[in-house]
Order: sequence, then structure tokens, then C-alpha cells
Amino acid sequence: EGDEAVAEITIGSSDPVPDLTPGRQSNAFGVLMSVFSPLTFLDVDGELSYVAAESVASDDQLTWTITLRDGWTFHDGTPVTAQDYVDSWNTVAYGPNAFENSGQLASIAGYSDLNPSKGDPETDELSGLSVVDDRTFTVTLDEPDSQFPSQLSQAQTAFYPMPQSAFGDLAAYGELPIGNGPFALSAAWAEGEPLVAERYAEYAGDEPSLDRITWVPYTDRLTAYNDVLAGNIDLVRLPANRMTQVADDFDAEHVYSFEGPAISYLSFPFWDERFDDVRVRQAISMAIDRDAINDALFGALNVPATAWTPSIMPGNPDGICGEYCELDPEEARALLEEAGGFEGQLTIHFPGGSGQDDLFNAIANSLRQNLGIDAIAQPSVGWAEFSEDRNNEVLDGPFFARWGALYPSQQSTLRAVFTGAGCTNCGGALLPEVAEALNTADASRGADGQAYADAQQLIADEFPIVPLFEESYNFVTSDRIAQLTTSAIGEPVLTDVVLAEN
Amino acid sequence: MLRYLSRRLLELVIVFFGVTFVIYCAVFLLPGDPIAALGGDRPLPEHVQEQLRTRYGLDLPIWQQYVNYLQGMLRGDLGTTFTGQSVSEQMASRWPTTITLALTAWVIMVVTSVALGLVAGLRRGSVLDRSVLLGTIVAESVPVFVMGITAQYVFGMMLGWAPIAGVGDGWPRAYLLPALVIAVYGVSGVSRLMRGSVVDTMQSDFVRTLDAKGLPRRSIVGVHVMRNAAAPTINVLAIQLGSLLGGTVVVEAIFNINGVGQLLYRAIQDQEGTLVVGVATTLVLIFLVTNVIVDVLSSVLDPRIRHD
Amino acid sequence: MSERLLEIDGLSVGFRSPDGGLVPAVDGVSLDVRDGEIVAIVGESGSGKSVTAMSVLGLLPKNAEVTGSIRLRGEELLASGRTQHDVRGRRIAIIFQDPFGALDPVFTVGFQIREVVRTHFPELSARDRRRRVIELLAAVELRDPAQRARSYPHQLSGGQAQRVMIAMALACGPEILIADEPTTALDVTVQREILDLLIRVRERDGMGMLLITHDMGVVADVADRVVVMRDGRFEETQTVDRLFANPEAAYTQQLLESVPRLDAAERRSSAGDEPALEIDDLTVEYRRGLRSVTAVAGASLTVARGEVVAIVGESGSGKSTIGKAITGLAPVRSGAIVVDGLDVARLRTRQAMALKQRIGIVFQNPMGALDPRWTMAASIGEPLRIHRSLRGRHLEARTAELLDAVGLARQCASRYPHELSGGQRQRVAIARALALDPVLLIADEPTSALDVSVQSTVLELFRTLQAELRFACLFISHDLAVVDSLADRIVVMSDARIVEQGARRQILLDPREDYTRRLLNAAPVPDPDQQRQRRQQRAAA
Amino acid sequence: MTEPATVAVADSFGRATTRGLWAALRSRPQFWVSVVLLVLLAVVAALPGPVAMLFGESDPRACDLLASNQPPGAGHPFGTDVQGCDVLANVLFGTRTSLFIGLATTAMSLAIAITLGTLAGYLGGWVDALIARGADVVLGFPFLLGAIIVLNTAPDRSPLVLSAVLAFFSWPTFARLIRSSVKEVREREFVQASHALGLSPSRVVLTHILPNSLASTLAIAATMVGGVIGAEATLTFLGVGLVPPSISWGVQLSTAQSYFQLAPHTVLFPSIFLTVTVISLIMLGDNLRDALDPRGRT
Ligand SMILES: Nc1ncnc2c1ncn2[C@@H]1O[C@H](COP(=O)(O)OP(=O)(O)OP(=O)(O)O)[C@@H](O)[C@H]1O
Ligand SMILES: Nc1ncnc2c1ncn2[C@@H]1O[C@H](COP(=O)(O)OP(=O)(O)OP(=O)(O)O)[C@@H](O)[C@H]1O
Ligand SMILES: [Mg+2]
Ligand SMILES: [Mg+2]
Repeated sequence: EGDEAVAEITIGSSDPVPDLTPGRQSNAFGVLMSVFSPLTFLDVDGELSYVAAESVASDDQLTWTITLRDGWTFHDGTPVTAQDYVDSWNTVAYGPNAFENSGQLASIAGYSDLNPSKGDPETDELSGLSVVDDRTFTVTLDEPDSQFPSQLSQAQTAFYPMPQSAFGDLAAYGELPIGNGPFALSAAWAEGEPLVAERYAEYAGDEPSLDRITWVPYTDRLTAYNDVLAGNIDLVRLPANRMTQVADDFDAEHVYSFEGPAISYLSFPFWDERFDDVRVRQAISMAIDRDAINDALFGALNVPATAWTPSIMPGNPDGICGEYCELDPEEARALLEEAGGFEGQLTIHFPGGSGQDDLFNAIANSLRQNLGIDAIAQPSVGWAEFSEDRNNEVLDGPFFARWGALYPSQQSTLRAVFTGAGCTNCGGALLPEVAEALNTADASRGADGQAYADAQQLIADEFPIVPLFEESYNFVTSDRIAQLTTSAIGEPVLTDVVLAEN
Repeated sequence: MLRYLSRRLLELVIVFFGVTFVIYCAVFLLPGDPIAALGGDRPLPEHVQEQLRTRYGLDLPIWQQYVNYLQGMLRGDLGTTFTGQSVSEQMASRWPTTITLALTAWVIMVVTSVALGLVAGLRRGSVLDRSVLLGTIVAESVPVFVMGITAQYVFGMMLGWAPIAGVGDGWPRAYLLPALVIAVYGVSGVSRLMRGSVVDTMQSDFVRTLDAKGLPRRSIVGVHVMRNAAAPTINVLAIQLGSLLGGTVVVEAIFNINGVGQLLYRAIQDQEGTLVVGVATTLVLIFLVTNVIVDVLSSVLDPRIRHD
Repeated sequence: MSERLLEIDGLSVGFRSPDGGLVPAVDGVSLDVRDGEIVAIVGESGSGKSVTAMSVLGLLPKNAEVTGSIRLRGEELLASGRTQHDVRGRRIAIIFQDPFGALDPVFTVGFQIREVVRTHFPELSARDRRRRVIELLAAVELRDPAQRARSYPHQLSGGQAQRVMIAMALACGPEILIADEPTTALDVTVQREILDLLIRVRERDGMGMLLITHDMGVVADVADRVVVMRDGRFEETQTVDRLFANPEAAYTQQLLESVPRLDAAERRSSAGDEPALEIDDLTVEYRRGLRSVTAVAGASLTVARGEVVAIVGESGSGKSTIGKAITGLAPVRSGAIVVDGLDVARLRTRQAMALKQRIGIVFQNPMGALDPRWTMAASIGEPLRIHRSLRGRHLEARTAELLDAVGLARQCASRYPHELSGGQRQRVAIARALALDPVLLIADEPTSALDVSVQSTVLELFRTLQAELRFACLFISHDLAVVDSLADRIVVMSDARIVEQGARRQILLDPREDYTRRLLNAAPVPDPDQQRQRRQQRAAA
Repeated sequence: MTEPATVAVADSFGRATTRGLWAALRSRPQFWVSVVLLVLLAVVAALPGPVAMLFGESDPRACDLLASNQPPGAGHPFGTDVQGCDVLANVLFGTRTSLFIGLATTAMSLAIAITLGTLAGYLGGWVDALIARGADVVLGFPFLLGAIIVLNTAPDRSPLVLSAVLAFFSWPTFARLIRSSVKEVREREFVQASHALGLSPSRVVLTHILPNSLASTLAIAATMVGGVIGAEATLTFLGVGLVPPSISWGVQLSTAQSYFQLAPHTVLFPSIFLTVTVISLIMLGDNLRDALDPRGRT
């Protein structure tokens, strides 16, 4: 080690990382966002800034011209070129590669050619991409989309560039990705071993505050939590079953509760006519004591939802749910009464083994007590059974739904939840009029999200699904970390970590 | 003996194929679609799923998949997971940890339960006997999660005697605490069993003879009582060892130990067929082998027991 | 030869029963044994002989209440809290009545003797210990002692197990040896050798001995003084000559009268012609590890209906094995066994079960043959309940009848095996075997643990029943006098083979084989004078 | 002999193994303690409502989230759990299910084990091989995998189904124990004697071999009851456990685990009930065992 102390932190990461290729990873955002730099960046207020891109511009929201900044290199020293981006995106989108994140590129023209429903694709290049020069390329979309620059932001890792050396051996690259970001991995990923990233000296972007980051994998985040408590590691995501406990264990300044782009819902089986009446759905929403649940189960760290998208989204219509998202037992009963009451047992379904028993039991208790109906919460045997039963429409009561967006635009959430585009657990309340409104909003030029908020009014009227909580992304740190900042996706920004002085 | 062993070997081979097939089918029977689940909240594009299904042969009929698997296995290839990792590598990286942990826990369990069972049996009805009973049962009534976290908190965090997580400190420092927690949950049963056998043996006529021959108590107990009580006890101990090698999911999770238990647990949840079959088959093999050993050992320990 | 070695003074023992009652077993007995003296205790089965012996070493079960005084060279054993630990084994050794129960089933006999040697002679090297064990086993006349040392108890015959016990007792070189029926399971030749050995040890070390036996011949042969016991009390204590010459107590007289004598008198046989049992060229082999032991080699014999055939012979020669083979309990290698016209090997399970109902068997080891969890009444009643479907009153009546027949008090009916004396158990076993009026009775040393008076009762019963029911009987015994009084024909076995068989008188009066002659010569006679003479002759030879 | 006839002869006929059993049991305080405790538990299991009434709260599902995780105090002698439900009422109402699962699982498991273990030990040969290898397979088969498949296909996740699953995976331990002691007892002379008496093999097994082979199995069967009640908690934790409105100690424990530092009473009380149950069962078992063994009776 040099004269100066190395500025480093150790992070407890959960879940093993199967593959670190940006187009494949799904649970190593922290690592990827350190090793790569995105084209654009959305800060906690939803402000868009450019990182690797100098500009992302379009006149018609259909064809976008991306200009890269000069002087950027990959960790292997090769310059980052427009061709690298185009090659990377082609690789991610190429059907036979079967990259998990390829869906993020689905709006680019030619995507369907690379992913024919039958047989092998005839081409391996997206027709919507074309290189203009070393630092410029254009992207043509299938439909106009004003949110495209947001989609290029930090959590949409499928848009990250890969160097030419990657394409020869993608498997090897997946273990030791070479990126364009502020940190470079010093060794390949190995099962159960810590992953270390060192500051990349030639990095052309803003200088990070740290020299080294180490991710230590934990099978149970609770263990990592205890290790932070003991001072062995510096940062970890707060495990759900410690939300009530954390205030006792940590000083307030070491607990961070970041607003995130995720939201949980209680969805309805639209195949069950008992829930056809909108008043039944509203009554159920009104009978849930979100505040008490938040206090008792989440240590008041989450935020009761008041709209169908989390408030971090630009232009979010906070409070649009109105009285229906607030507890009012009398009103709820009256509403249910009006709708003709409720027959039989109300069974709330949720995936078992996912640690959500308390939440859904509390909801069931709320409904039982406040609506006077016989409500119970029933876990399934794991996720698989849950999704199977939901997809086969055999669930006979309200059920768990949630969505965590990767870029903070109402678009992401609303599309996922109400148009069925690319969401597994959104509950499937498909509203054609919302889809239409979204198309209009996508094409509009306004960046303030007002057009999407208008779409939410349609949802409020229809009330197809009950918003429950905006999920905060909570973190605890050791004494070594003095300040943690976040971005629009609720994750701590690792380049900006402020260490305590000592 | 040779014939006996070769017959057992043959059985082993038959069971091996039966088991791999049964487990293969079982994984197949699990609800849900492992490929669809790969994407988590965000479903993979349909064609990506198709590609993956073809790649992992999931579109083939089950028997075909099984045959392919067997063929691979004969070539020493245990297949890969849906995320492309080699099953044998995964197992290779985890078995040593699990074996170390399991053996440590097992030894602790054997020593304590045999010792406790012995004293309890020799002093039947005494305060000591009752305290052993009460102590072991009370300890076992505490849920393992609570026990694990508390032990971690007290010994890891407050006293700093053991690391909180991982096995980076090596044996024994990193393994003792989790092993201890695991061991707690086997002691009451085995010590009861031991106690019963001791009581039985102490009542038998030959112990009276040994007494009459002036044999010191310690050799009566240490040699005769122990060996007579050993035959039933090793049966249970062997099964315990097997289950420990199967991993203890909760303790492994609490102490962040990358063991087979966690691997298997996740593999089942993710429906990673090849991984489940790989791990489970290894486990069945372990049981088969330990039970051969137990059978041989018990007929050595008690020559009246014949294994024909 | 006058030092008082062991003094028992006013010893009383009672057993506490679960409901609080006290069952007396020994009632105020007093006795002493001097250096080098052999005191024999004879008497009724169940009279408290074993209990007396066991109380000397404090080995009675917990529910026993002992009062009185027992002193070893003046040192009180009963009161001293140090539970005679330094006394046990080293100074007093004991040979138990039930040799099988007394050996740890999971260790080789060699190990068990070695262990005793090590405890008492820690200075010996492992090699010397091993050698000592072999010496001891050889001294008790076991063939191939080195190999015997590697056997487990269940691989031994009754007599072999008993000899192992004797070797173990002698291993410690005790000051006094308490021997509870040490030679009952031994054939007379081996018995003689063992008795000679004991006498030699006595002469060499001045060892005192308390010998419990039913065999008046043995008493006459070795005892210096004799105690006659009955009902927990001593009837009389006499020097051996006086006792045989003029017994005082009425019971003693009765006892002596009951002693069977080997006179080979003429007697009518009730044997029929059809064979009840035919054994043809039977070979039985036990597998022991990789090697196998031929326990019976090419034995052929026939028992006709109503005939009593006795098997006598060397201990470990395969007598019990033949009995077991008939009921399918021994691994038959070759040969045929035909019972009542049915080939045992060819029977299906159901037929075999039916056949077995017609075979009664009394095992050599009555303790082992009784389920420890069953009361005697239940054990005797079991075949009646199942094969005769007797219930309630009828069952009771028949059981009581059987108990009476073997001379057992009815209280014994409700006891468990461990609560009975050796002879009592044996009688229970006999009663059970007779319960179904068998066609063929296999009786393996059925009277070895019985005192002569009970024995004569049982034998009488035997004869009566046999005359009445005309069952065929294979009677295995070491007691030639008993054999003489019961058998029609005699089969002599030695070393897994039948060496000679023939009519009773022919065998007893005109034996052809050497072995048979030796056997006859070794049989002790209940006459101290005569025994002394024989001993002197042998010494001279 | 002139012994006092303490036991009438007639007394002992027909009763093969029970002479003095009651007398032996009657005099043991431990026996009575365990009987009283088990009777109390049985009463609670049968009538949880009225019993809970005595302590003021008779509805385990009357919960007030605002009073979550309250320590023991007025109105809630055992405090409240995270949902604000009365812990005492829940513990009392959970008794029935938990006892049922514990006892039913153990009983089923023993039934399978005794049957198969005895067959294997007594018959030997290929039957033994088949059963023993089957047991090995069950042992090695991942419990979670089996549980998911069965619970997924079963029409409902009732305590009975759960018990059946648990039993299916737990019999091999017992079976092995029984098998090895049957193998040993089979060779004993009194068994041979019974064969020689012409008793049918099944009778010999049932009346002579089994009673003399079960000691070790029964010694740990009682501890198993506790293990099973605990295992049910783990099942819930893994998502394959009981579902509401079933109330059980296992579900309570599994819920309480997340909050045990904040609200230790939520773990403590169900654990105490669990311990008491297991200890009473073990005490009862020990006393019965001692009393049933004639040598231990005196
Ligand atoms: N543990 C016991 N509990 C109750 N009674 C017992 C116990 N042991 C022995 N007895 C009884 O004590 C009496 C004396 O028994 P003991 O064994 O001394 O007889 P023994 O003289 O050796 O007879 P045998 O010649 O038949 O061996 C018998 O009536 C027997 O039933
Ligand atoms: N289970 C067994 N395994 C091995 N060898 C055995 C077994 N049982 C008996 N033997 C051997 O078979 C031989 C014959 O035994 P058996 O019991 O028939 O003798 P026996 O003539 O009845 O002798 P005794 O008069 O001493 O009772 C002995 O040498 C004995 O050691
Ligand atoms: Mg006796
Ligand atoms: Mg014999």
C-alpha cells in the first residue's frame, strides 16, 4: 500500500452472480454500475445528465442520435467507439445468444428480425442501429418514445458497451467483464469469493471518491447486516426482517432509506366476478391500514402509496388515489355494502417462502377487522406455484403484485403494469385505454411526465389494482461511511461515497 | 464379506440409476417454468426463453433428457445450470466446506450426546439425568434461526470469539460456532438413545459378572457398556452425518457458509434440474455408502447381527 | 488349613416386590469356609443357594434387602461402604450359574478373559497376557484354545461357555472361589478334568471354595464339608463323609435317596416300531467369519415312537446342534431329517409350523429361552393359547396343572425369568415343552439345574407322561445315571460324530468304543470313599 | 416354599407382560406429573376457546396492528405478536394443530418404520436390501423437493397432509434402528424357542421380537415429537408449511423469529409449551418403558 491510506469500502452483496455480462446480469447492479458508465444518468430528482454520451438527441422521438464523449477507453486500454456500442447491442439483441436483458432493447427497430418467433434469425444486426462515425451512431425505434434518453440510464445495463475482445469469448467475459467505468475488476468472479474492483486510472469521467470496492457475497443478507453491525463490512441493503429492528441496532446516520422506483400492489382476479364492482375494490383498498402496517412491519421505512407509480418518478401525480388509499373503515364498509357486500371467504394469495407472510397476514387482518369479512392470507408453495396459479387464473382472491422499475419514468411502471409489457408479477390488469394514453404520452415531447399522470387518472377511475407501498431501498453502513448518496433508481452511488475521516 | 460387499456395490449402482431418474422426474414435476422464472420480475422475451429451452434440452421428452444426462455423466459431465455454470464445479467448490462443517458438527454432536447419554444412563433418575434431559430438550425447542442469530450475536459480535460470517478464517475458528449450533439439534435424540442402551446394558447379567471379576468401573463402562450401546447408536449417528452432509440450510444461511445445503435449496427453488440431481444423487450415494459402513460396523460391534 | 477365610453369619435376603411386599429368599444362614477347604452347598432348587453366593459379592439386584454379616478374613463385607471392589475378582471369584448371560455377547471370550487378567495382573505384557489366556483355556480342557479365544459367546456350546467362565474365574487367582453349578453343562470326562484342576489350584494356592451343585457325585468327589439348603435355610452342615454315611435331616435323607444310580438294571422298553424321528447322515456347519465349523458330521439316528434315545458325549460335540437342527434352528449342510414321516427340509412354512407343534423342545439354556418380558404363566400358556385356543379358566387350569407337574410353586407363575432360580426356569421350560403333548420331545439337559429330589420328580413325571402319551424323546444329558434311568437307547457323541449307539444296557455295560469307556469311568458316584479311591488310582496311573 | 402369596396366581394368567405395571407406575411421581401435564394439554387442545376465556382473550384472530409486539401485560398475559394478536390465545389455539402434527407424524412414521424395519430385519435377504435401499433413497431425497411436489399436488395443505409428508421423510431413521435390533433379537434363544414351539412367524415377530426391539426407537420417538413440531416451523419458513387460518406453534415460532430481539416473548411462550409437551412425553415414555421392562420395574 502507498503512503496514503486507500479509500475503500466493503459491500455485502446478496445472491451469487451467475454472469456479469451487462446484457445478462440481473442482480449485480452495484458491480456493473461501478465497472461501467452509462450513457445517461438520472439523479435522485429525476434530472437527466450525460455520462459517456455527450448528447442524446432526436427531433421526432423516433430516430435518436447518440454522440459519445471523447477520450474514453475500456479497461483494456482500447478506446470506446460507436461501433463498440452497436456491436454490443447487436450481441445482446441477437436471439440465439439468449441474453436475459435483451428485452431492454426491444423498442429498437429490427429487434424482431433478430428474434423471430420461429427458426434462426436471418441477420445478426439491428436494422435500427447505424454508425455515423467513431463517436456517433443513430438509433431508430419502432415507435416514437420520448423516454429513450432515460432508458439509457444507469440501471438499464443492456445498453452498456463491451470492447471488441468480449465478443470472442462471451462466457469468459461474463466472469471478468471489461468495462468503461470508474472501476476495473481485478480478478474474475469466482463462486463464493469476494469480488474486488480497483479505481481505473485512465477513467475519463468524474473522479470517484473511492479507490477500491469489495463485494462480499452473502447467502443471507441478515448475516451481512450483522457483519456491518460488527464493523466487518461497510454497507449492505437492509434485510426486510430487520426493518423494525434497525433503529435499535444502528445510529440514525448510518441508516439510509432511499426512495426507489418500486411499488407493491394488491391485484384482483379479474376472472372472479365478486371483484367486478369497482366499489368492492375501492372498499378493500380503503380498509387497509397502510400506516399501521408500515409502522409495525417496516419500521416506518416504506411509504404508503398514494398513486400507481412511486413518487420518485418525474411528474408523479402524488395523491391521485385519494381517499381510497387512506384507511376509513366506516366508509369502506358502506362502500362494500353499496356494492352488495362480499360473499364467502376472501383469500389473499402470495408466494410462500418469500418472507411476505407478515405483510399479507396484516392485510388480511385489516380486511377482516375493518370490512367484517372472513379474510385470510394464503401462501403458495413458492414462486413457481404462485405464478402458475395466477397465469392459469385459478387464484380465488386478491393477490400479490409489484414492480421495480429500472429507470425512473412513470412510463416504465405504467407500461409494465397496465399493458402487460414485460412484467411477470404485475397482476395483469390490462387496460386498453391506458395503453392508448401511454402511446400518446410516449410521443409527446414533454419531459415533465404530465402526460403519464393524465393516464393515471384513467386508472384511478377504474381502480383495477390497489397500490400498497412505495418500497424504499434501505441501507445500513458502518462508521467508516459518512455519507451515502443515491440516484433515481434508489441504489447508493458508489462513486460518491464519502468516507468518515479518522 | 467380499461377496457381501460386491452385492452391496451392485445394489448401489441400481439405486443410483433409480434415484437419478426419480429425482429427475421430481424436478420435472415441480410447478412452474424454470426458464420463465430466470428473468425474475421481468419476463425474458419469448424467443430468449425458447432458445434457452432448446439449449438445455427442456423441449425434449423427459426420458430423452434423462438419457442425455446419463450420457453426459458417463463422460464425467454433470451438466450446467440454466445460467451456464458447471454443476461439477459448483459442487466441487461447495462440498469441501460442507464436509468440514458437517464433520465438525457431527463430532461435536457425537461427543456430547454420547457423553451426556452415558452419564444420564449411569446415573439414571438422578438430578444429573434430569438436567441432561431438560437441558437438551430446552435447547432443541429454541428455533434454529433464533439459536443461530443469538449465537452469532453473542459469540461473534459481543465477544468476538468467532467470525460472524463465512469460512474465510478456516478451520476450526470459522466452523466451530455454526457447527455447535447445528449439533444442538441432534444431541437430545442421540443422548436419549444412548441413555436407553446404557440402562439396558447395565441391567444385563454380564455386567454383573464383570463387576464380580473386579473390573474397574471405568473399563466396564468404557469398554463393555459403550460397545453394547454402540450398535443402535451408530445407526442414528450415521443418518445424522448423512443429513448434515445434506447441509443445514438455515445455519448455512445465517453464517454465510457456501455449502451444499444452500446450493440444493436454491437449486430446488430455481428448478435447476441438473444441479438438484447432481447434489441429491451425491447425497443418496453418501447415505448408501455410510449405511454399508454402518452395517459392516454393526456386525463387527455386535457379532450376533448377521448381514447376509 | 484352619484359617477362617469366609464367614457368613445370620445372612437373610429378601426381595422387594413392586407392590411393597418382601419375598424372603434366604433366611438367617451361617457358614464358614477355611483356607483350602471346599464347602459344597446342595439343596432344593430355588432354596436360595445362588442368592447366598451372590450376596457375598454384593451382586444382588437393587430390590434385594440383605441383613446379617459376611466377613472375609475377619473383614466385614456387607457393612463396608466400599462395595467390595478390591475384593471382587482379586480375592473372591465367582462362577455364575448361567454362563451365557454372564458373558458379554459382543466381545470375544479371549478378550473378556484377557481383560480380567489385565485388571488383576497389570504388570503382564500384552504378549504374556495372551499366552496366559491360552493357558487358561487349555487348562479348562477346551480344544484348540487359541482359536476358541477368538469365538464369541453365542458361538459356544453350553459346556464351552461354562468352561470359559471357569477360566475367567481362575484368571485372577482368588483366595476363594464361589462356583455356582460350574460343571452342570459338562460331560463327565471334562467335568473330571475341571474338578481335578480346581483341586490342583486349591492344593497349590490354598484357595477356598464354595461349591454349589446338584450332583451328589461331584459332592462326594471334591467336597470337604457339605451344607444342605432348603427353603432359604440350612438343614444341616456336615463333613462329606458324615453326610453320606448318616444324614441327619429328613430332607437330606430324601435327597440322598433320590440320587439316581448307574446300575444298568433290566427294564422294559415301551418303544414302538414306527420311527418318530429319523436322521440320516446329518451334517451341520456353522459359518464363523470366513471359516466354518462342522458341529455335526454325518450323524444318523432313529427314534421310534415311544422310545427314549439319549445323546451323551463330549461337551461341544454337537448334541444341542442335532436338537436344534430338527427344529430348523441350525444351518443344516446336508442330510435328511424326517419327523413323523415328514421331511423337515421339504416342508412349506405352514406345514412346518404344524409339525413343530408336535415337537416339544427344552433348550439347554433356560434363561435365554424365556422371553424376559413375559411372566412364566404367559410363557407356558402361550402354546396352549395359540395351538389349543385355550382361554381364561381352561388355560389357567392347564397351566396350573403343568406347573404342578414340574413341581413349581404357583407363585412362580407370575414371576419373570430374572426373578427365578436356575432350576425354576428349567422347569418352566419343561412345562412349556410338554404343554402340547408332543409327538417328539427334544430335551437338552432338562434336569441339569435341578436338585436330585426335584429331578427325580421330574423324571418320574417324564416316565409317566411318556408311558401315557408314548412320545418319542431325544434326551440330551451328561448325567449317565439319569440317562440310565430313562433311556432305551444311547447315542454317544464325540467331536461332531456319533461314535457309538446302541441299547442302553449294551452301551453302559459293554461299551465298544474307547471314548464311551472313558466316559463311563469318569462318571462320579455319590460315595466319598469310592471317589477317593478312584482319585488315588488316577493319581497313581 | 412358604413364601407369602403376595400375588394371586390367577392374577398373572392371560396378562403376558403387565404384572405389576400399574403398581410400578402408580408409585412414580414423574409418571403423574407427565400425565397431569399431558391431560392439561389435551384439555387445551380440545377446548382452546374456553381455556383462553379464562385468561381474558378468547379470539386468537382478534388482532390490533397498533398494539404490535407488546410485552406481557394487562389484558395480554403473554403479550402480543407482530400482528398485535394475543400470544396466549394463539398458543392455546395452536395446541391442537401442533400436538396433532407432532403425534400424528410420529405415529405414522413409527407405523411405517416398524412395519418396514421389522420386515427388513426379520426376513433379511432381498426384502432387507429393498427396504434398506429404499430408506437410503428417502434419506437422500431432498425433503424440500418432495414437500413441494406433494404439497403442490395435494388438494389442500391440511395438518394431516403435512404430517404425512413429514412422516414419509422421517421413517428411515426409526426403520434402521428397528431393523438392527430386530436382527439382534431374532438370533436370541427365546425367539428360536418360540419358533420351535410352532408359532407363526408373524406371531413370533409381534409378541416376542418387537417388544424386545422397540426400546431404542421409543427412546427417541418422544424427542421426535418435539422435532416435528419445530420442523413445522421451518416448513412455514420455507413456504411449504401450514396455511392460515390454521394456527400452530410452528407458525407462531416462524413468525416470531424475525422479531425475537424486539419481542422475545413471542418466541418464548410457544417454545415453553413445546418444551413442556416434549418433556412430558419423554417422561411418560421413560416411565412406561421402565415399567414395561420387568427388570426395571422393581
Ligand atoms: N430378583 C429376584 N426377585 C425376586 N425373587 C427372586 C429374585 N432372584 C431370585 N429370587 C427367588 O429367590 C429364591 C432363591 O433363588 P436362588 O437363585 O438362590 O435359588 P437356587 O437355590 O440357586 O436354585 P437353583 O438350584 O434352582 O439355581 C427363588 O425362589 C427365586 O425365585
Ligand atoms: N452359532 C454358532 N456359531 C459357530 N459355532 C457354533 C455356534 N453354535 C455352536 N457352535 C459350535 O458347534 C459345536 C457344537 O455345539 P453344541 O452346542 O451342539 O455342543 P453340545 O454338544 O451341545 O455341547 P455342550 O454339552 O457343551 O452343550 C461347538 O464346537 C460350538 O462351538
Ligand atoms: Mg441357582
Ligand atoms: Mg449343548
